[in-house]
This record gives sequence, structure tokens and C-alpha cells, in this order.
Amino acid sequence: MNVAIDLANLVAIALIIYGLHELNSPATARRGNRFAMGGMAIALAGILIRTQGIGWQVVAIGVAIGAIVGIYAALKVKMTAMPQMVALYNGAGGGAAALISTVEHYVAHGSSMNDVISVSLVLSAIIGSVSFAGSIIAFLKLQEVMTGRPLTYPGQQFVNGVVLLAILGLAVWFVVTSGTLPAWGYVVLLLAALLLGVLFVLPIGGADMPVVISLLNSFTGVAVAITGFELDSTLLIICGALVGASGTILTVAMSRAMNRPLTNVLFGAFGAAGGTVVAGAGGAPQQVRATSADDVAVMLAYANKVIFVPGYGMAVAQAQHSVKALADQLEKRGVKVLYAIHPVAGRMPGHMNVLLAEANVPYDELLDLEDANTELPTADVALVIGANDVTNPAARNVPSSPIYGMPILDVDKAKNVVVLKRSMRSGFAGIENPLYELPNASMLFGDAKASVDALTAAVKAL
Amino acid sequence: MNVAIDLANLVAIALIIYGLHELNSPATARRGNRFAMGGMAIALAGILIRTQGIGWQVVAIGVAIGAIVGIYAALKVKMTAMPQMVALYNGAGGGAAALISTVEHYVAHGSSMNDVISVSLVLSAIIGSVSFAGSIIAFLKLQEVMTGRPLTYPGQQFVNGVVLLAILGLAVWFVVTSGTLPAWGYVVLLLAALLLGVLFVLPIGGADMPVVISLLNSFTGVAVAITGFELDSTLLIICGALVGASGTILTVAMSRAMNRPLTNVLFGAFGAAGGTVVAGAGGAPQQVRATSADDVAVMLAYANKVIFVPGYGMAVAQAQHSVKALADQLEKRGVKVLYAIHPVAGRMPGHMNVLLAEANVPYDELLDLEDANTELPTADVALVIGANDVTNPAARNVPSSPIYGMPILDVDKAKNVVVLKRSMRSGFAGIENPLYELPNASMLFGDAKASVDALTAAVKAL
Amino acid sequence: MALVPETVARFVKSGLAVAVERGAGSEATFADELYTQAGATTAGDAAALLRDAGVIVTVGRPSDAMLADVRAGSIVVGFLNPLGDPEYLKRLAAAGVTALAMELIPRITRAQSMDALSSQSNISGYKAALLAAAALPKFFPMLTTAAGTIPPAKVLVLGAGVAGLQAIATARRLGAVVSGYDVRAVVKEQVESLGAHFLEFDLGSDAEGAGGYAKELTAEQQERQRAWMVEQIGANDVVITTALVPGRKAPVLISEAAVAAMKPGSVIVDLAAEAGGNCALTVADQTTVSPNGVTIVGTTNLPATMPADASRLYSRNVYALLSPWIKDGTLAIDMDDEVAKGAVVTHDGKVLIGGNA
Amino acid sequence: MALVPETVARFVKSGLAVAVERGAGSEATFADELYTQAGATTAGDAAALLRDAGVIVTVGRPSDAMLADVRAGSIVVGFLNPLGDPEYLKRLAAAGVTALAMELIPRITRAQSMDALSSQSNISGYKAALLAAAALPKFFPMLTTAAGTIPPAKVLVLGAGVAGLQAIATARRLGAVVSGYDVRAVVKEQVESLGAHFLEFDLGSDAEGAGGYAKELTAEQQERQRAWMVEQIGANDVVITTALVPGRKAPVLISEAAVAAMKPGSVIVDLAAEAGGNCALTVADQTTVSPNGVTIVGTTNLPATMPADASRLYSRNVYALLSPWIKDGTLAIDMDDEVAKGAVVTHDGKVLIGGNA
Amino acid sequence: MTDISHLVSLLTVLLLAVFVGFEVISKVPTTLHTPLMSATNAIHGIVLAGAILVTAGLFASSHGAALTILAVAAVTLGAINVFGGFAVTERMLEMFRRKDSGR
Amino acid sequence: MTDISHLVSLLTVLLLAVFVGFEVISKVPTTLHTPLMSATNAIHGIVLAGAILVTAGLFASSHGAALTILAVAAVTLGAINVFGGFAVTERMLEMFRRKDSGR
Ligand SMILES: NC(=O)c1ccc[n+]([C@@H]2O[C@H](COP(=O)([O-])OP(=O)(O)OC[C@H]3O[C@@H](n4cnc5c(N)ncnc54)[C@H](OP(=O)(O)O)[C@@H]3O)[C@@H](O)[C@H]2O)c1
Ligand SMILES: NC(=O)c1ccc[n+]([C@@H]2O[C@H](COP(=O)([O-])OP(=O)(O)OC[C@H]3O[C@@H](n4cnc5c(N)ncnc54)[C@H](OP(=O)(O)O)[C@@H]3O)[C@@H](O)[C@H]2O)c1
Ligand SMILES: NC(=O)c1ccc[n+]([C@@H]2O[C@H](COP(=O)([O-])OP(=O)(O)OC[C@H]3O[C@@H](n4cnc5c(N)ncnc54)[C@H](O)[C@@H]3O)[C@@H](O)[C@H]2O)c1
Ligand SMILES: NC(=O)c1ccc[n+]([C@@H]2O[C@H](COP(=O)([O-])OP(=O)(O)OC[C@H]3O[C@@H](n4cnc5c(N)ncnc54)[C@H](O)[C@@H]3O)[C@@H](O)[C@H]2O)c1
Repeated sequence: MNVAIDLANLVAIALIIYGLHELNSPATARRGNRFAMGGMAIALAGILIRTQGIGWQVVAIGVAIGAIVGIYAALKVKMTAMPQMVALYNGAGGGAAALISTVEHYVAHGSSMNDVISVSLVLSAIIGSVSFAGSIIAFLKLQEVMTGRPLTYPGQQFVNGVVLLAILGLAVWFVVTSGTLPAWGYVVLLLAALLLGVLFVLPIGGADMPVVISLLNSFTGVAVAITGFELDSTLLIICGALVGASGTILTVAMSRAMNRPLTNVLFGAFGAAGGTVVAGAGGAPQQVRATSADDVAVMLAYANKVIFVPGYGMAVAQAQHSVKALADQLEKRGVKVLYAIHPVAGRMPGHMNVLLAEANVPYDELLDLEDANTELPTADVALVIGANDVTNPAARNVPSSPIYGMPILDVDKAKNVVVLKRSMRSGFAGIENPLYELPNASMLFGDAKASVDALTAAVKAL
Repeated sequence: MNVAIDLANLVAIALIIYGLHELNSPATARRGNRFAMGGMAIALAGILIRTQGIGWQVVAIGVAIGAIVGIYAALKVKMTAMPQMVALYNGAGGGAAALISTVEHYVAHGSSMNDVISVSLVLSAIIGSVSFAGSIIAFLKLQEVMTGRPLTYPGQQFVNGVVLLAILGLAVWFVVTSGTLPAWGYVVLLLAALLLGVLFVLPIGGADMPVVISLLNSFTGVAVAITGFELDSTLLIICGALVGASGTILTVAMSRAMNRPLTNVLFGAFGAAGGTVVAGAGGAPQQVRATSADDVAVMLAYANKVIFVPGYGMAVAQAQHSVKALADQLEKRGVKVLYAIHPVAGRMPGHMNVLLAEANVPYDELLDLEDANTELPTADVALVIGANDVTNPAARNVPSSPIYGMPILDVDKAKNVVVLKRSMRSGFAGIENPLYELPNASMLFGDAKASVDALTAAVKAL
Repeated sequence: MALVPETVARFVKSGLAVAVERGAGSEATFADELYTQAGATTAGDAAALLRDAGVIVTVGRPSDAMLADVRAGSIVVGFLNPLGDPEYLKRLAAAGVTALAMELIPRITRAQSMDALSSQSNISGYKAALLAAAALPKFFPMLTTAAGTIPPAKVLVLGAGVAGLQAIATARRLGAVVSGYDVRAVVKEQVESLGAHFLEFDLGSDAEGAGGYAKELTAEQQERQRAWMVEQIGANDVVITTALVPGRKAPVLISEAAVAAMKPGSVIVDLAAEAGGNCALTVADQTTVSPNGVTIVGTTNLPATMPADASRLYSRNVYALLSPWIKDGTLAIDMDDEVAKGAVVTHDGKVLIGGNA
Repeated sequence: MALVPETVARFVKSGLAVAVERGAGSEATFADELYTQAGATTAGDAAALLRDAGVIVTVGRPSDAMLADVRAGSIVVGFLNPLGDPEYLKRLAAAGVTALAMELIPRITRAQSMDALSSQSNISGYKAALLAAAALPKFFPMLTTAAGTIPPAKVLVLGAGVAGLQAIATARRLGAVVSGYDVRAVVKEQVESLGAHFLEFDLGSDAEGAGGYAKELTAEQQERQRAWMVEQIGANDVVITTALVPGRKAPVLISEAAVAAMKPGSVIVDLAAEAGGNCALTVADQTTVSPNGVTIVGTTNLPATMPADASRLYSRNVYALLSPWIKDGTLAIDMDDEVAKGAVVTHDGKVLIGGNA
Repeated sequence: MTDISHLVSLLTVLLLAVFVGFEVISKVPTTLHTPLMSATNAIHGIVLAGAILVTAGLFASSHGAALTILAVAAVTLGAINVFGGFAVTERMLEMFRRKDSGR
Repeated sequence: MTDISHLVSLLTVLLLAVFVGFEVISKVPTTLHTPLMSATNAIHGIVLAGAILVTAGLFASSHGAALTILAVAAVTLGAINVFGGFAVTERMLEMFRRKDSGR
């Protein structure tokens, strides 16, 4: 029997790893998740068989509650609240690891345990608790129960240091005494670890939460792997290590996608809720969402209709050939690409025409103002390539604006607007563009040619 | 002590895996090889310590001979003979695995062994022998001691089947008797396995040998992993499995790079030594080397000077913008790119100029015939993009040719010539181009635009 | 032709009655029937038409004879050259008309669609490059042929406003190696945004003035500029000049010495000919050849050589200008409108100029 | 100008003495000094020059008056129109000269660099597109401007040989929407290789003849072609025609009905004007306007409007033709050479034509 | 000794699993970051297995109800982690469905 | 039982190593195919370790010289595999050196 279970475990592990592999690409991700689920199911079934149903009633109760709560919440929650949901579930995992250690500790109470067990027990308790508490704070921040702003206070570093030292001291004590330290010792240890989790996440801004959650996810992975040593379970070791390692890679990738080093995210005490605040053209702060070429690439590749809106920035960057290459790449995937040409885009009449003709863009893909404004509301993405004034909604609705009354391209009516420019600087008219703050807009900063080339490469790689 | 060795082994494994990881990219490959060497050194040192020097004299003799032979041959052999060298070394590994099993078999002789050992012993003996014999045949074929042509004869399938069945039968007998079968049984098993290796490789053509060697490499990996079970060594299991798996991936990648399914390579009994024979423009067969975008990309990316030679095919494919993009990509890497414009390339005077100007190629990168022929001998690669007649050396040296006397671009004087065209069809003059058979020429078949785009992507990925 | 049938139809739709002089559109390829189809009436008697009209739209300016027929209180729209000929304005005022000078429409964002200077300059720039290519005894593009390689022509565009930029774009399209030059510093990026090269010359100060136009240079700056030009010009086969300073004589950029430095067969197209020319040897409305064989094209009204598109663009500009003021079938200029403040040069018998120009 | 200084220098270097009529190069921007610098002598007396010369290089053909001065046994090279005017050949033969007709150089690969028909056609095609753009009252390119969007001009090129392809390329560079048409089937791919559209019309047979030239169509095919053209032509603003069949009158592709189907202001540039014209209304050497306002340009010698490059290319062709026959400072035609077999039309007092043409 | 060798074999497994974890996540498009994070999250839900083992262990000998409650809490949390994690991932991946039909 | 559990742990290691092997080779440019093949080739030279173990084992009890010769042959072959393999790889990778300086 046990041999069968062992072999089933191997299958489970293979399925989980393969599932993770498939999760790498949008095309296979769903299948990958199913594989991982299958592997998990086999592994859990194996455990139930192995425990021969001892205590199945209480286990059943626990599983039932957990499954119902977990699935119900997962299905009910709004799409936008997904990140905090992930945080919560991660916290649950960390909490479970810490609880397992706690139970084991009290079961063994008094009798001394071997070094492997004592070390792994105390480590999994600490890391699990940190992950648990940290995840809850992350949840509260994202759910806006707590302010998304970084919470800092004087002497913060010192307090953190003290807590960390306390934990280390207690942990060493625990190992040295082979787990036979007085009862309060363990309790204090746990509380200190929980506190550390809270303190760790508090100073981090809401915008950076996804990176933090990913890091806590990999912490939980590590905790679970260590729990594996504690319980002598290769299953836990492997799954935990898998998550610990892949989570680390992911965390780094995520912070890189935000164009920030990880250390900056974690210890920068910097970054605010939902978007980056940058100085707008007028000097006043504008809160915009900076995005990455990879993200935009997915958006473009899975769109039905994309409208390119070229402006003077495309001309300055001489990006016309790159723009055509991107359009070709998208059209190859069945995406419909059109170009909206504003009458005064650029710096001379017909500026965009000259450049796009040079790049061999067929005339029938060029829309003039009226046609473009008919098409834009049905577009999935409006990709604004170095245009600014000609997309400024202030011309429509701010009578005091110097450009009020100029007909503009209604890019804000598209499902998504991505703006390619180098900075928040203004265009010819020298005014701020409220477009950039709209919820459906995001900015891809950088030279237009470089950005468009990056998009082409990213679309190709999908 | 042993604990230290165990931990050192973990380090060794980590180094080997990490080295393999680094071998994935040209930029880090050398470092990767060094890491793997380091890991190997640690592992071997560990083994020597563990055996406490028992029999060190004979071991030293064996190692010394092996090291001297191996390194000497590796350093002396010509660059072009590398593949057969790899085959030989691979055969050595397979042979060693088979010998280990043989020794173990005779050591245990008579006394029955447990199932894990008997199964692994017989498997590693068989697979090791197949790999050993197959590698030697591959070596002989590539070294041209034996003909590179596929050797086939009627009833081949049947003979192979009989040998395979014999091996299987003996193997089962071996396991069932727990290794206590009569002495001749094991000997016959070994011989049959060696024979199978020979029979397996004989019908495969010289051009396909690299794929076969890679497959045999992964066989040896599997044999070593199984030897690990036999000797209860995780070191051997891990290294063997690593090679078995990565070797399989590599084999598939290699046959894909040759545009042939693996089964075709192995069982096609098809493919001749050094190049593909195709019908030339005149109907007579021409022996040319077809290459892949990945290969050409590396050639281009690591070149100092590349000269593009556009012709009518670039115009037909309307590849001018793609060509410019490739040039940009190469220039970004510091490669010098020039364009050689033949006076009658294309179908109207200045045809190439019109197209390249459209793609914004700066005029000062365009070389006319004379300048181009001064530059070409110093170029690392001449990339001929849909040109044919204007590169035909027959114009220089075949007085009977209808184009004799026309000045041509001496692309054959460049270190490497890569020709992008769709087929072996002729150009305007309707004649065969002997350029394609030169040893420094290779063909990248396909529509010029598609090929150039593939090159750009491949260069970017490097 | 000041109004094309398409625009006439739009005016008619907004309730105005439009009358067109018979045959006026034929030059610009618009036959009388097209106008009647668009809802206009046509008549042969221009004087009668003028007497009836509440709004008179022309391209150039009505002659004094015509002004005699114009009703007092009516509106006249056209290129009136108010800065060049202040006397004429007095006559307009005397006639009692409200005159809108197209060249004085302020360069504010909202008025871009009314900006006939831009739309006509655009045509001039395009046509100047074509004329230069036609006049040059050589190819513009580089061509490698069996009979040898033809090097590309070198084109220099002086003054990169609307016309200059379009000339740059057109010459580049034809395959010439193009450089541009201007006194305003912002232009460098604009020239480069067309893929051309910008010639840098340090004037010591930026010459950007009001409304995006250039200021006049000091005498010393002009002298230095001309000297520098003598060095630059010889390398070019074609020079297209478009440098203007509103209300002034065009700056002379190409001295006689500079022309002498050019190779025989070279071509100069001087779009500033009407304002006195950017080249010292330019004769307005004539193509002359310098002693050393340089062709100098002193054309003054290039848009007239592309009448169909020139009329189409001009009439759209006029429509954009007037339509916001049409209410319930009548046109009443809102004199507080920023555009009116700039463009109205006479009103109620008074000359208003100086207010915004 | 048949020889430019650069080529003169090469002839001089290979040992020939070159004499140039004084002032002959000025039109093509080559001053007399350049010739003397290149090693030629210049003289004012053309008759004396002719009497002295062993080889006479011209662009067109020597007049009968000039022939009177030519030495018997000398070599004459130029466009001699041998198929169009056989009578002239007899006069050449009578003068005892060995005459090489540039237009009869065979279209073999080796002779590409001597092919003056190609090099001059190339100029014609380029210039034809420029002329059309200059004559059209509209823009070639599409332009989206504040005053509205200007649609691109539509250009149709009939006959896509050397001149036609270059016209296509040039019109496309200027931003027009271009289609091409030819009777030879291979041309489709060539037109498309320039990014233009090919108009397909099923003639029932391919009309590719010897040397890559077209064959003459049957009367029935011509009729069908003309009828089809009437349908096609109205959609275009510009038609450039280059259709030629060697030695025949040019095929009439555009009937009067077709011209009538075009919009006023449209432009036809007929490069076949000299051979009778591809358009029924073409008048050679004149620009006419049809009753419905279509401008028809019947220009016959476009290369002459680009004298510098035309001369440069032509003289390189001549050099490529003659230089293989120069040995030790004398020129002796190898009458067995395939090129000579094709191009020599009179020799030793006999007319040789019919041999290869 | 066996203890040690057992530990070494666990460490070997750990090492290899870490490598698999590092290698398996290659260039993921940014949009997959969150689903991937969520999926790995669900995978460490395997801690549920540990919680079940521990709970079962409590029943082997007698311990206080307090410990049982803690153990069941661990089971519950683990279950939330597994079930919720996979469900969330599944929902997030819904948005890539279009692709399958879209192309 | 322990035998079995030992086997299972070896199999676990095998499984993970196989995954590492699969994952570690991602998109290799074709030119690296041969060096990579050669490097993996050298890695299975670890069989030398096995050969050494076996040889040492022979000395623990007495066996015929024949077996010793076989064992030494195994050692020799293994050594050829390791040393030759790495050396060949190193030489092949020489050609990528230019890059480091070239850029
Ligand atoms: N068409 C005409 O005839 C004409 C003539 C004169 C004036 N104008 C005026 O010009 C304006 C045209 O509008 P528009 O939207 O085309 O241009 P715009 O409003 O001037 O905006 C251009 C934007 O492109 C960005 N940019 C510049 N270089 C870039 C590069 N290399 N890569 C990426 N982004 C770059 C700039 O932002 P960063 O600096 O942050 O990158 C800038 O905000 C209108 O205000 C119009 O009235 C037009
Ligand atoms: N320039 C002139 O004025 C002029 C005029 C008339 C004739 N010619 C003659 O034309 C020839 C020009 O030489 P060339 O070297 O430019 O051209 P070429 O000799 O005609 O060769 C062109 C080659 O391009 C390949 N090709 C065609 N379409 C392709 C595509 N879509 N993708 C990739 N390859 C493609 C063809 O091979 P596959 O079919 O195998 O792809 C063909 O062999 C000379 O013989 C010249 O004498 C020139
Ligand atoms: N509303 C708007 O936003 C709007 C509309 C149209 C034009 N503009 C801008 O206004 C500017 C002027 O346009 P324009 O074409 O009507 O100008 P213009 O015709 O008055 O002058 C042409 C050019 O000559 C240049 N110039 C003057 N003196 C010179 C000298 N000594 N040397 C060299 N160059 C000299 C000027 O700088 C200008 O660029 C342009 O930058 C144009 O983009 C803005
Ligand atoms: N040696 C060489 O390889 C070489 C050199 C130069 C030209 N060529 C080729 O020779 C061919 C002819 O060149 P050309 O320009 O001197 O030809 P051309 O001037 O004699 O004729 C011009 C074009 O008109 C076309 N035409 C004739 N009758 C027509 C009709 N009824 N309707 C439509 N089109 C008609 C012809 O097919 C030709 O393409 C071209 O394809 C050219 O590429 C080859």
C-alpha cells in the first residue's frame, strides 16, 4: 500500500511541476493549473489513505470549512480584488505551517527532540508566522481597510532590529534546549514573529503590495519545505522548495517589471496606492499607471481591434518603421490594426502621412479624425505613440484650456489606452493631459522607437 | 567525514546544474563549462576520499591513461573533427557503465542479488553497450573510415527485431534468476547489445550523425543514472538523469533545427554525407548546405563586418524594411553592416536604391560594385538576400556561360556566404549558380522577408 | 477659387444663399454645374453679384474697381496683405466693409483649421521641391545602374516653417540628401523628425518671436549668416528658400557670392520671391540663370499651380472661419472672438490693425 | 552631350585622341575647360573636326550635311533610328562609314553596361513622373491636414519596361497610389516588387518577344485592350504611358473615349509620343488639353531635360561599347563580336541590318 | 548515521526541487505574474497534507482538546490555501480563454 | 521496507533530476548544440566515480586479476569521458570568446 502511495506521490510531484511549467505561457496556463490541481489531489488522497482515516471526522470538518470558505470567496470576489485574495490564501498557508509546528511542539512538550526537528520546527513556526501576519497586513492595505500609504515612524529601524534579535535569541534558545524551554518562550517567539510580519509590511506602499505578496508567497513556500523536514515528508519539501524558488524568481521578475530593484520595493518605504504619482506637465502631481512592454504586448496580442495614434513623438523617434513592424506582427495574429491620423499631429501638415507612407503603411488603414472617432469606441486598445495634444480631452471639456474647441481623437473612449512617451512632459501646447490619469489609461515610458520595438519583440514571444 | 563528503556532493551537483544552465547562452557558456568542471572535480575528490585510497594505484593508472588520452586528443584534433571526438568520448562513458555492470555481475557471481540491483545492472549493461558500439560506428562514419552513406540491406528490420528480442529475453532471464544465470548468458547479452548498437547506427547517413550522437549521449546518461541505482549513488543518478533528460531535449532541438522529425532521422535511412543534394537550377543535382536562421544569426551576431547583397528576391518579397531592421539589430551589437549594390540587381536601373531608400538605409552604407569587391574579401559574412545572377562566379570563370564577362559581386571571397532564397531555382539569366556549392556557402531557404525576420528575431534572442 | 462646391453645399445647408461667378471654378477643375448642384446660383455679372452679396470670399484681394461695387456693411474675406499694403486697408475701411485678412488669423490651436497661410504654404513647399527636381539636370535619388552609379542630389532648405518642412519631406521622398536650416531653435528637432539633417549655425540668440514666427535678425547676425551660407552652399545641388519674417522684407540669405559658389546646373527655388526674395539674384515671377549657370526660380504663387487642392484647402479654411458665426441662416461676426480680434482689419469704417498683429 | 569629361579622360588614357566641339558640353553643365583638363582638344570648326575624326560619337544622328564631311571608313556611334528610317541607313552606307546604332545593342547580359536605351529610358521614366506631378492640380501624396484630408492621387503606368518601372517607382516615392500594366506576363512580379499594384487583363496570350521586348498585338487584342482601358482609366488622376514595340508605331492604348472618361484636371504623360503616341490625342512635343480638361503631355526627349546625368550615362554606355575594341591606341571593331553583329548597321558601304534586329 | 544519510537525501531532494523551481519559471509575461503567483500559492497548500498528518497523529495518543483545535485550525487554513488558491487562479486564467477561440 | 523507502527516495531524486534536465535546456541557439552536447557528455563522465567505487570494492575482497583489469578499463574509459569531454567543450567554446572582447 505504502509503496503505491509513494509512487502516487511521485506522479503527483511530476504533475505539479509540469503544471507549473505550463503556467509559463498564456496559451497553456489553464491546462497547467489543472495539472497542478490533479497532482495536489493525488497527493492529498495519498495522505488520507496513509493516515488510515484516523481522526477523519475532525479533518473532514476542517477541510470542508476551508474548502467552502476558500472556493466561495474565490468565486465571489471582484476581479480587481484578486491580489488581496491571493494574499489572504497565502497567509492561510503560512498560518497552517506555524500551527503545525505549534502542535508538534506541544505534543513533544518536555521531551527533547532531535536537532533536525527542533531546527525545522522553530524555523517553520517563525517564517510561517511572519508570512501569516504580513499577508494579513497586505490584505488590509489592498482592501483599503488600512491606508495604502507607507506607514513610517521614527525609530522604526531600531524597533525592527529589537524584534528580530528577540526572535533570533529565542530560536537559538529553543534549539539549544532541544525544544524544552519554558512554555512562555515559545509563545513569545510566535508573537514576536507575528509582530515582525506586521512591521515588515507596514512601511510598504499599496502599489508595491503585489511584489510583497509574491515575496511572502515564497516565504510560505520555504516554511512548508521546512515543515517537510519536521514531518519527514518529501512531498512537503519538494512542493515547498518549488514555491520558495519559483516565488523568488517571480518576485524579482515582478519588481523588475515595475522598473524598481527589489530592495527599493521592500525597504524604500515609498510608493502609494494604485499608481505612481509623478510630476505632471504643469508641475502639479499626476497619478498615472506606468506599465511594461510585456503587459502591453499581451493586451495588444489578445485584442480584436487596435488603433495606433501616432504623433510628433513618433516622428522625433523616427519610429515609423518599427510601428509598421508591430502592426505586421499584430495582423499576423489576426488583430485588426488601424491608424488614427489627427489633422495637426506632428509639426507640419501631413507629417504623419509622410512618415507612415515611408514605412509602407497602406493608405486604407489610415483613418481621419471623423472615422477614427467612430472606430475608437469599439477598439480594445488605443496605442498612442508620441502624441499628446491631439488626444487631450481637455479640448472637449475644459473651456478654459488653450486648446478648448480643437477637435481631438477620443482615445479615452477605447477600452484601454496605452501612451508611449518618454516622460510626463507636455506637447506643443505646453499643457497637462488629463487623459493620463483616466482609469483605462496607462503609460509606457521610453523613446517611442525603443518602446515599439520592445512591444514587437514581446508580442512575438507570446 | 562522510557527512562532509555528502554535503560536498550537494555542492558538486549544484555547480554542475548551474553550469549546464549557463551553457545555454553563448555569453555565459564558457563560464558554465568551468562551473561544471568544478562540480565534477569536487564529486570525484569526494569519491577518492570515500574509498580511502583503496586500490589507488590502479585507479591512478586508469585515470592517468584516460586523462592523457582524452585531453591530448581533444587538443590535437582538428576543429572540424570535433563531432566524432564527442562521439568517441560518449562511447567511452557508455563502455564504462557497461564494464561496471560486468564487474559487479562477476563480483556477485552465483549469489543472487536484490531486484533493484539486478534490474539496474542488466539495464545499464545493455544501454551502455548500445551506446558504446553505436558511438564507435558514428565515429567511424564521421571520420570517413566507413562510408557516410546509409547502409541498408534487405531484411534489416527483421534482423534488428531478432537481436532486440534476444536481448529482452536474456535480460528477463537475468532478472528472474536474480543474476544467477549461466556465465555465457551474460556474455551473449553483452554481445547482442553491442551488435544492436552497431545495427542501430549503420543505416543512418553521415549528415544525420550529430543527431544520433546526441541521442547516444542521452543513452549514456540513462545508463549512468541506472548505474547509480546499481551502486546506490545519488551522484550518478542525478548526473545521469540530467544528461538523459537534457540530452533528449537537445536531440529533439537538433533534429528540429535540421527541419526533420527525429523519427525520420533515426529510421529514415536517408541523408548523405556533408550537405543536402538538391536539384539545381539546371536540373543537375547540386550539393548544397541548408542552414537555419539560428545558425546564421550567431554567425552574423559575432561577425565584425557583414555585407548585405540585395537582389530581385528582396524586391519580390518586399523585404526592404525587414532588412533594415536586421541591420539595425546587428549595428546595435557593434557589427559593421554594408550593402553591396550590383548595377543590374533587380529588374530596373536603381531598383535596390529605390527600395533601400524607402527603408531609410543611409546612402553611405551603399557600396557600388568596385567598392563592394574591395570590401568583400574582408567581410565575415556576405548575406545574399534574393540575389542570384549578380553573384554568379560563372561570370568570372566560365567563358561558355551566357553571363561570362559581366562584372559580379565577389561574395565567394567573403569568409562565409549565406544565400537567402526560396528554392534552387535560377534567376533572370536562367542559369545554375556554382556559388551555392562552395564550401563557405550555405543556403537559408524561404521567402526573403520571412527569413530576414527570423534572423532578426534570432539575433535579438542571443 | 475661394470656395469649392463641397464647401458651398455646407454653407447652403447652414442656410446661407451662395452665388458664384460663372466660370470662376473652371481653372480649379470645378465646373459651373457642380456649383449649381451644390445649391449655388451662378451669374455672369460680377458687379451685380458684388452689389447683392453680404459676404464676399476671394483668394487674393478685391480690386479697387470691385470695391466700388461692394455694399457698405458687407464682409470681405481673403488674403488682403494688410501688413504689406496699409493704404489698401484705408480704402477697405472707406468702402465700409468688415474685412477679414486670412493671413492674420492668430496661430492658436483652435484656429488651426482656419489657417490658410499654413494650408497654402504646404502646397508651396511640396511644389517647390517638385520644381527643383524638374529643373535640376540631374537625378534627385541615388541610382546604381549598369551605366554607373548616380550620386544623390543634395538639397538644402532654408527656413523650415510649414513650406520648408513640406519641401524637406518631398525632396526626401524623391531620394535626395536633404538638410534644413532655420533661425528658430525648435526647428532642429522638427527637421530631424522628417529624417533630414539640420545645419547648425550659432546666431547667439534664438530668433523665435510671437505666434511661432521668426523675429528679424540684427544686421550683424544677417551678415554672419550670409557669410556662413557662402561656405555651405557649394556642396548643394538644390537650395529651396522659404525664410520669411511677417511684415518685413524677406531676409537675404544667399548673396551673389553664395550663388557664385554653386556648381553650374544647380537650382535655387526662392519661395520668398514675393517678399523680395531670400536670394539676392531672385527676380519675382521669373526663372533666371546666373552667370555661372545656376537656375534661380523666383516663383511667387505656387498654390495657383495646384488649383484643385489649393482651392479645396482654402475654402475649408474659410468655412472653418465663418461657420461658427452663422446662426439661423445669417452670419454675424462675434467681434469678441479671439480669432475675429486678430483677423478683422477694418470694421465700421475704421482700420483696426495693430490690435493683434 | 555624347561624351562627358570623365569618359574623355578614360579614352585619352587608353591612347585615343579626343576632340570636342567648342561649347558642346555647356548645356549639360560641362564647360570646355573640363574637357581640355581631361585631355581633349576643343575646336570651333565642326566640319574640320568631322573630317579629321576616325570615330564620331553623337547622341542623335549626324545630319546629312555633317555626313558630307565625314571620312569614309570612319566609325559613327549614336542613336541612329535604323528601324524607323531605313533610308538614312542607305545614306550612311553611301558615306562609307561603319555605323553603330546604340538602339540595336543586343540585350545580352554582357552588353547591359552599353545599353543606352535602358539608361535613357530610366531618365524618361523618372522625369515623366515628375512632370505628371507638376502638371496635376492636386497633390500626389495623401495628406491629413487641419484643412481636411487630401486623398492620394491615383497613377496608372501603361507599359512597364525600364521607363515604366522607374515611373512607377518615382510616383510611388511621391506618395501616389500606383498601378502598372503591361502585356508581358513577367512584368506583374516586377511591378509588385516595387510595391505597386498590377492591373491584370487577359489578352489570351503572352506578348513577350525576342530580347525581352514586347511583340505587337493582333488587331483584335488591341481593340479589346482599348475597350478595357476605357473602363479602367476614369479612376486615375494620372496616366503615364511607355508602351513601345521595337520598330513599330507605338500601340494606341488610350482612345479618345478613354480620355473622355477621365476627370477634368487629369494628366496623361505619353512617353511614346515620338513613336506616334500611346494616346490617340497625343501631339508630339506639345502639351495639349482635351475638351474635357485632361492635360496630355506629348514630350519626346525627356533625357534632354536632364542633360547632366543623361550625358554621363550615355557616355559611359559608349565607353563600355567601344573600349573592348581599343588596342594600342587604335579602335578596331571586332565584327565577330555578338555586340557588333547586333549594333553595326552599315559597314564597307553596305547596310547590314536584318542580321540581328 | 542513517539519520544523517536520511537528512542528506532530504537535502538532495530539496536542492533539486529548488533548481526545478528556479528553472521552471522562465520568461513569464507580466500579465501572468499574478496567476502564476496564485498558482504557486496554491501549491504550498500541500501544507494541508502536513496538517492532516499532524491531526491524525494527535489521535494516536491522547492530547488535550486545545491541541486538536489548533490542528483542525491548521487543516482549515491549509484547505483554504489549496482550494481557494486554485479557484482564484482558475478565475484569473479565464481571461486567457479568448485566445483559444479568438485566433 | 527501508529498502523500498530508500528506493523511493532514489526515484524521487531521479524524477527531480529529470525535470531539472528538461527545464535547464531552454531555447539554445543551434551553434551551441554541439558544445552543449559535448558538455552534457562530459557530465555523464561521473561514471568515473562509479568505476572508482567498483575498483576500490574489488580490493576489499580478493577477486581475479581479470576483474581488476575490467575495472581499470572502466576507470580509463570514464576518465577519457570526463577529461576529454570537458577539454573538447572548452575548445569548442573558444570560438565564442571573440564576443567578450568584440563588443
Ligand atoms: N501638424 C501641424 O501642422 C502642426 C504645426 C505646428 C504645431 N502643431 C501642434 O503640434 C501638436 C501636435 O500634436 P501631437 O500630439 O502630434 O504632438 P505633441 O502634442 O507635441 O506631443 C508629442 C509628445 O511626444 C512625446 N515625444 C517626443 N519625442 C518622443 C520620443 N522620442 N519618444 C517618445 N515620445 C516622444 C513628447 O512627450 P515626452 O517629451 O514625454 O516624450 C510629447 O508630449 C498640436 O498641439 C498641434 O497644434 C501642429
Ligand atoms: N537591373 C536591371 O536593370 C535589370 C533589368 C532587366 C534584367 N536584369 C537582370 O536581372 C538579374 C538581376 O540579378 P539579381 O541577382 O538581382 O536577381 P536574379 O538573378 O533574378 O535572382 C533573384 C533570385 O531571388 C530569388 N527570389 C525571388 N523571389 C524571392 C522571395 N520572395 N524570397 C527570396 N528569394 C526570392 C529567386 O530564387 P528563388 O526562386 O529560389 O527564390 C532568384 O534566384 C540579372 O540577371 C540582370 O541582368 C536586370
Ligand atoms: N497654430 C499652430 O500651432 C501653428 C499653425 C501653423 C504654423 N505654426 C508654426 O509656426 C511657425 C512658422 O510657420 P510659417 O511657415 O508660417 O513661417 P514663415 O512662413 O513666416 O517663415 C518660414 C520660416 O522661415 C524662418 N526664417 C525667418 N528668418 C530666417 C532667417 N534669417 N534664416 C533662416 N530662416 C528664417 C522662420 O523661422 C520660419 O520657420 C512654424 O514653426 C509652424 O509650425 C503653428
Ligand atoms: N540585358 C538585359 O537583361 C536587359 C536590359 C534592359 C532591359 N531589359 C528588359 O527588356 C524589357 C523591355 O524593356 P524596354 O523598356 O526597353 O521596352 P520598350 O521600351 O520597348 O517597351 C516598354 C514596355 O511597353 C510594353 N508594351 C508593348 N506593347 C504594349 C501594349 N500593347 N500594352 C501594354 N504594354 C505594352 C512592353 O512590354 C515594355 O514593357 C524589360 O523587361 C527590361 O527589363 C533587359
